[in-house]
Amino acid sequence: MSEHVHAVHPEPDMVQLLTPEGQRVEHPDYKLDISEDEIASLYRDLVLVRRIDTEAIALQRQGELGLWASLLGQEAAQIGAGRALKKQDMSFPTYREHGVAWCRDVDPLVLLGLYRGTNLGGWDPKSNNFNLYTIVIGAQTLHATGYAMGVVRDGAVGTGDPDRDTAVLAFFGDGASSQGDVNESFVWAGAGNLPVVFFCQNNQWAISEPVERQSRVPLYQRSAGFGFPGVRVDGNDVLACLAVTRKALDDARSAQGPTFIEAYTYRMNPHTTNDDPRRYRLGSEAETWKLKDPIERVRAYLTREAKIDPSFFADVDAEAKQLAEHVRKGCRELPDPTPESLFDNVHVTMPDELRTQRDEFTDFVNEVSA
Amino acid sequence: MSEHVHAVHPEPDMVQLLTPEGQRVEHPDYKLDISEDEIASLYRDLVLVRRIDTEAIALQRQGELGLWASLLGQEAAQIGAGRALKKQDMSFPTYREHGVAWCRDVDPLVLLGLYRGTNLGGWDPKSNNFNLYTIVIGAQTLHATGYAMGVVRDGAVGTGDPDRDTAVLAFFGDGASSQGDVNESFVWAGAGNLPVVFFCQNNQWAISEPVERQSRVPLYQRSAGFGFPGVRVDGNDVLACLAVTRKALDDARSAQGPTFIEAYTYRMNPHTTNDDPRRYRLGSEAETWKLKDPIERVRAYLTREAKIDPSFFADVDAEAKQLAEHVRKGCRELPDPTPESLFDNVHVTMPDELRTQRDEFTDFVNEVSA
Amino acid sequence: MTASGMGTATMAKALNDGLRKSMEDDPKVVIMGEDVGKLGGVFRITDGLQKDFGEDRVIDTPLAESGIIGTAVGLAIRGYRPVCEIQFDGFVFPGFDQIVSQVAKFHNRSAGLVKMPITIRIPFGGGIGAVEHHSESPETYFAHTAGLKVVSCSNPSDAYWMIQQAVADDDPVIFCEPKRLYHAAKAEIDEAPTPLYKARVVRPGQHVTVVGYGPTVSTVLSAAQTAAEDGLELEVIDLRSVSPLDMPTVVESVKRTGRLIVVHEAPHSFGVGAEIAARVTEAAFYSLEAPVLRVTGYDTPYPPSRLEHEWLPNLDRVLDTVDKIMEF
Amino acid sequence: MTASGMGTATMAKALNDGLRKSMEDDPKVVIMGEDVGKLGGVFRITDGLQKDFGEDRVIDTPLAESGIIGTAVGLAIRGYRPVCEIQFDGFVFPGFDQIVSQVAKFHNRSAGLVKMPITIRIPFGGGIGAVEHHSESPETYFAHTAGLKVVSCSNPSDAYWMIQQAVADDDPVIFCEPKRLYHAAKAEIDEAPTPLYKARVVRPGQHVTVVGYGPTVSTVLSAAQTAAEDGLELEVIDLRSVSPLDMPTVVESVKRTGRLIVVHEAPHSFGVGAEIAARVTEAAFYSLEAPVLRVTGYDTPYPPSRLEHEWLPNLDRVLDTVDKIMEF
Ligand SMILES: Cc1ncc(C[n+]2csc(CCOP(=O)(O)OP(=O)(O)O)c2C)c(N)n1
Ligand SMILES: Cc1ncc(C[n+]2csc(CCOP(=O)(O)OP(=O)(O)O)c2C)c(N)n1
Ligand SMILES: [Mg+2]
Ligand SMILES: [Mg+2]
Repeated sequence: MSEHVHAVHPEPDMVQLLTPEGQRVEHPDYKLDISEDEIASLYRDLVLVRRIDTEAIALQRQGELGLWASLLGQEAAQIGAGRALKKQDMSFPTYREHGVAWCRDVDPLVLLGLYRGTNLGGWDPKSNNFNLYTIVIGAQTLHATGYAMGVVRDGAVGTGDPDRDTAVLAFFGDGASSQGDVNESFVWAGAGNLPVVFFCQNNQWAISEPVERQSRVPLYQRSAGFGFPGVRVDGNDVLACLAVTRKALDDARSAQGPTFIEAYTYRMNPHTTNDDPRRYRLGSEAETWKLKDPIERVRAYLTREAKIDPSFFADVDAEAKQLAEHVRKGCRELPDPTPESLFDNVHVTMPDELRTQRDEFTDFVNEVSA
Repeated sequence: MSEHVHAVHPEPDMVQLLTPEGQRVEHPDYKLDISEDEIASLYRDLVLVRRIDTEAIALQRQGELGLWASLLGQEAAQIGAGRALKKQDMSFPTYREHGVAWCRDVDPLVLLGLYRGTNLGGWDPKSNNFNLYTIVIGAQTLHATGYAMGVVRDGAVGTGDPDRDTAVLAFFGDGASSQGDVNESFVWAGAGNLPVVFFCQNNQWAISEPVERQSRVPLYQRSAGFGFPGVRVDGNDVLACLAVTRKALDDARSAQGPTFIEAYTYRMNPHTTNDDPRRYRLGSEAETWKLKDPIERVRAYLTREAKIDPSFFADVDAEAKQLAEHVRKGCRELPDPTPESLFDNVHVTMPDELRTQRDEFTDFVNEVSA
Repeated sequence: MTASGMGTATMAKALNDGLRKSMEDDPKVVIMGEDVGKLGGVFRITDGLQKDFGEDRVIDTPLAESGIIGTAVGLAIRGYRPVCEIQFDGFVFPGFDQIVSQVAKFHNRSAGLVKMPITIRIPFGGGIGAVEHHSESPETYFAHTAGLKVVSCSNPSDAYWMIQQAVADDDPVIFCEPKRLYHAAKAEIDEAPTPLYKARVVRPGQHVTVVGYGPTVSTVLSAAQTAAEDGLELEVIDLRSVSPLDMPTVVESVKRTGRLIVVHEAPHSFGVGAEIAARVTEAAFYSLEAPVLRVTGYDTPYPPSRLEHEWLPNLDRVLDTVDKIMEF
Repeated sequence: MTASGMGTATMAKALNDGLRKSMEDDPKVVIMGEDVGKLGGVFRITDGLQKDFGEDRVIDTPLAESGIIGTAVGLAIRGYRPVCEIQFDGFVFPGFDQIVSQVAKFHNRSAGLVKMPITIRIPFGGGIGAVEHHSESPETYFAHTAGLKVVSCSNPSDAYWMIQQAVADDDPVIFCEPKRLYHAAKAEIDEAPTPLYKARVVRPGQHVTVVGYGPTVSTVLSAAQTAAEDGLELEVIDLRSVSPLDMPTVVESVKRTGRLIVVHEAPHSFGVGAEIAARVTEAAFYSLEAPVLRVTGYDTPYPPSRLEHEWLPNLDRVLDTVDKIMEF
């Protein structure tokens, strides 16, 4: 039936370069030439971002944060994708990409304001080419696509200059794949052959809804009908995520157009610290995914295959401790916003009527506190 | 590259059962067993709806209509799809499906109110299972999908009862394929395996924008990534449109899920009577499409192959004349709405504050006219 | 065992019981939204309903608000009575087009031949220490949209009855639920409902009329208590319905007190307070001793939670405005 | 040869010239929307701009409004200054979420580190005999949204200057264009602009202040002419900016006349008139001889075109309201 595109494809293998047991395996399309030091450095990233996450959860329990969205289980997807970025590339996270922030050299403390309630993000997307966290599901995929339109207009794709050619990396989740905005971003990216890579972390759940509520076919298949390739990668395999994202970003920079990447992974923790997964999923599910832990397999590889000096792991753990201390201490010291700041930055130039509101507010506050 | 779904497919043939020259051809997947009388009856439909369209355009020129969206060139797509519907099936048109309305036994005069400005549609979608025209691009595809959810909940699919099993047919255009709503309706339909068929008339243009602005790959490929099949049909071939839509609706009724149909056709007239296509497309384009005229090929078949009695064509033309007269006369006689009716049907139960507005308005109107 | 049966309930439980009652009363009622099934919604308002009424009537939808509202329109055309849950106020906007151009207009466009008995539940308002987009007050957008009715409950008993009345209404209703009161103190459930679109005088007084709805009613009531200690009697009106507005109740009160303050969380400008001020001034021009004053959110985005209590109308701000209005 | 150069122009030509000027002045200005390229937009406002500035700066987008606004946000983050055309007022709603949750808030969320110099052009209002969704007046939704500025031009000269000022503004501006005046009579283009957010007294008078903006200004002016024949001098104010509101200009006038009427096409309730009424009553309470009255669209969906002239604020309705307000 030549004119039929069949919906039900045989489930293909995911791209995998490191097995859960820590064996390196080859993949015809994704050669990754990487040194053992580099792998060790990825291990360090994975451990440190998990530690940041652990501390943030603890801080939420202690009331220092109002909320936290844990990345537990998704470290490899985020570090693999994040480490594939070049300095000039731009990234658009959701609210969960703490690992990508780490790869962009964003101090973890910068991420805490939003969750502590001291600001609404408040960092400069340009300073580390890492956009503000976006909570409205899917909205950022259009921002990434528009940014990519700007990149093209700046002549920053396909020049062959490795420091000039620029790609954009947009993050979103399996649930987000149902939003109109996300699909519209596919329309724009496909029709415009834009230098944007869509990185979907399919962590199997959108709060309480399993991915089957969103689609009966694998998500990576979504993009073909919009005119660009889709690939599924083992989201718990940092090497595969690095290799696949690197290739997609290279394609984007060299004007080959967009790629859709589905990182197949699992949300090991509740959706956020507010959530109670016992209402909708079995603990046994997490147990089976534990066997695919993104960190264990790298550690196993480094120990067994690379025969790395055990002191390395001790050093990383020590560094993690310091980082944890930095997060704990820094969080408590985050400055509270002043009441007057309520009226700052609503506009670039404040209208008189808002200035009046602010002045009345300030008088009132002083009055009350007086 | 097993895990890649390739974006660029070789352009497949469209399903075609009647060539532009009027030759019937076979297709492995779409057998159409149809009598010559039935084909003659389709010819009649095609001629009559084209005549309705011609009259409406004339009425707009004469100022009797404020606007008209012509179906010229798309008759076969609409009649083929419309005649595939069973009485119990529901249909959701855009603003251009006058041919489908005809198949649903909707008096053409009913369609004119919206374009004359005497009402906002104002017909009962249930009386002919033909929804109100929808002008907001794509919105109706979600309505169709929700209606299909209702059909499932009513147990009206997959029972095997030919008079009970119900399908839903949603119409939209090539431009509409970019709207979030349309893609969200694909998400719902795919994830829910709903009894809805998406019939996209790709008439090559969204006002001044060629379909390439919306997608670099054929539109029928869009649905596979949402979990259901897509098929491209010769939209100027009424037999093919009938066969393909019939199969898709059968699948829907028998709980086989949704189908996406791309009817490949051409908008021969301006977008609406307000439009000036000379600004954005060459007349020669329409000339080449003229050779694929949906009516000519059927007439050629009936004359050459079916050796139908010439008097048949004369009768159809006579009927067309009568219909034209009915439209001309009926249009001028459409009742103007009364000022008081401004406040009718805003709510099922009118709030007091609106009643007050209406009463003040009525007093004022009487005052002024007094 | 429903709330009315059990005497007292929290607002969350009252809403849950009310929805259960609506589903029992009318088999065409379906609940749809994100996480409304097994989870029972992030606020547990639909807790247990999917278990008892099945997945066909309590539907976990894909993650897309336009899809939720748009498919609800189709279900309504088919003869269903959908109750859509929007997870948080800030996420109603992707569904805004379907609400204002389809839900609000369909009955009118069909010359009254199609009804849109859709209820859109929105947990709204602030004060829960949430991140951005989780504390918005979008009611004014809907109140300004012809064809929609907009109501808000301020206590468990109204929650129990109003949700049932909204679902039973053949017109589309935007049902705004003050999320920070969901799990506040239990309260008695009245034996019988008040008409849905009627305001209620919740505390009589002769000096100043103060109007609130949803989350601000409790704030206004405590202000009234404090003011009373200084011998100022505030007449507190719970609007209950934002659109239509029960002006007779408000105007009657203002004609006695001569002074009116409107309190809401939505931004000040072009808000509900403005409409009430304009109408009252027109209807009671010669009775007003002072202009209508408003205590509202400021004309800024909802602030980070550490500042929300300064931003929100609070006891001090209401009392301060009472002083102001008495100076006229 | 731009409008200011040629002395007089229609509003359509003035907007076209203004946009051309903006694109010449700033290479970061890009125009995006449906059919804005070869067609020049359905109203020809961008006529010839793609030919002269290329497809990279005048972009025919896919057919999706959320996509248009959302990609504009991304372009702004990259340092561009997008001008988005919404084809008709009724079609801004699919883009509503990106406008209120992203465009309006981004500068604030980034603590002032990112600017959103986006102009969203909306041909708005009725009176052109169009089908449904083509005659809406959505300005109030945006005026109620903190972070947005909302302006409307009523004549070619303002159109020419205001569009340039809006595009040059580093804040997002919703630019409402009274479509039925696009091709009305040519008018002189002033040599210099008025500040964008200032109202203008377009006709002095001492008896009643009448405020309009966009399409209603001309209606109000002809009412003033008629009223003058009966010896009633209306002071007519063209608001120009709906948000922020230039209250000093309005209040100063009302303090002299003691009477105010606000005229707009948007539905009556929770509209712009309500906010102006509330503010003026607060600022000029003791000067008011009568309550602020409103002449507006009714609280119904926009009607079929055969009834639009009854529905819209027209000469008779304004004069009738002038009589009413004089009776106080
Ligand atoms: C437009 C919108 N609707 C609803 C929500 C509430 N919400 C927050 S996260 C979430 C689930 C997202 O799931 P997914 O996209 O898979 O990302 P994940 O949280 O699993 O990383 C929902 C429904 C939201 N933030 N935005
Ligand atoms: C949401 C929305 N945006 C814009 C428009 C204006 N508009 C009317 S028809 C049209 C083009 C539609 O093209 P297509 O979907 O291909 O249908 P066709 O008119 O070609 O049949 C546009 C942009 C609209 N009606 N609705
Ligand atoms: Mg997920
Ligand atoms: Mg088309």
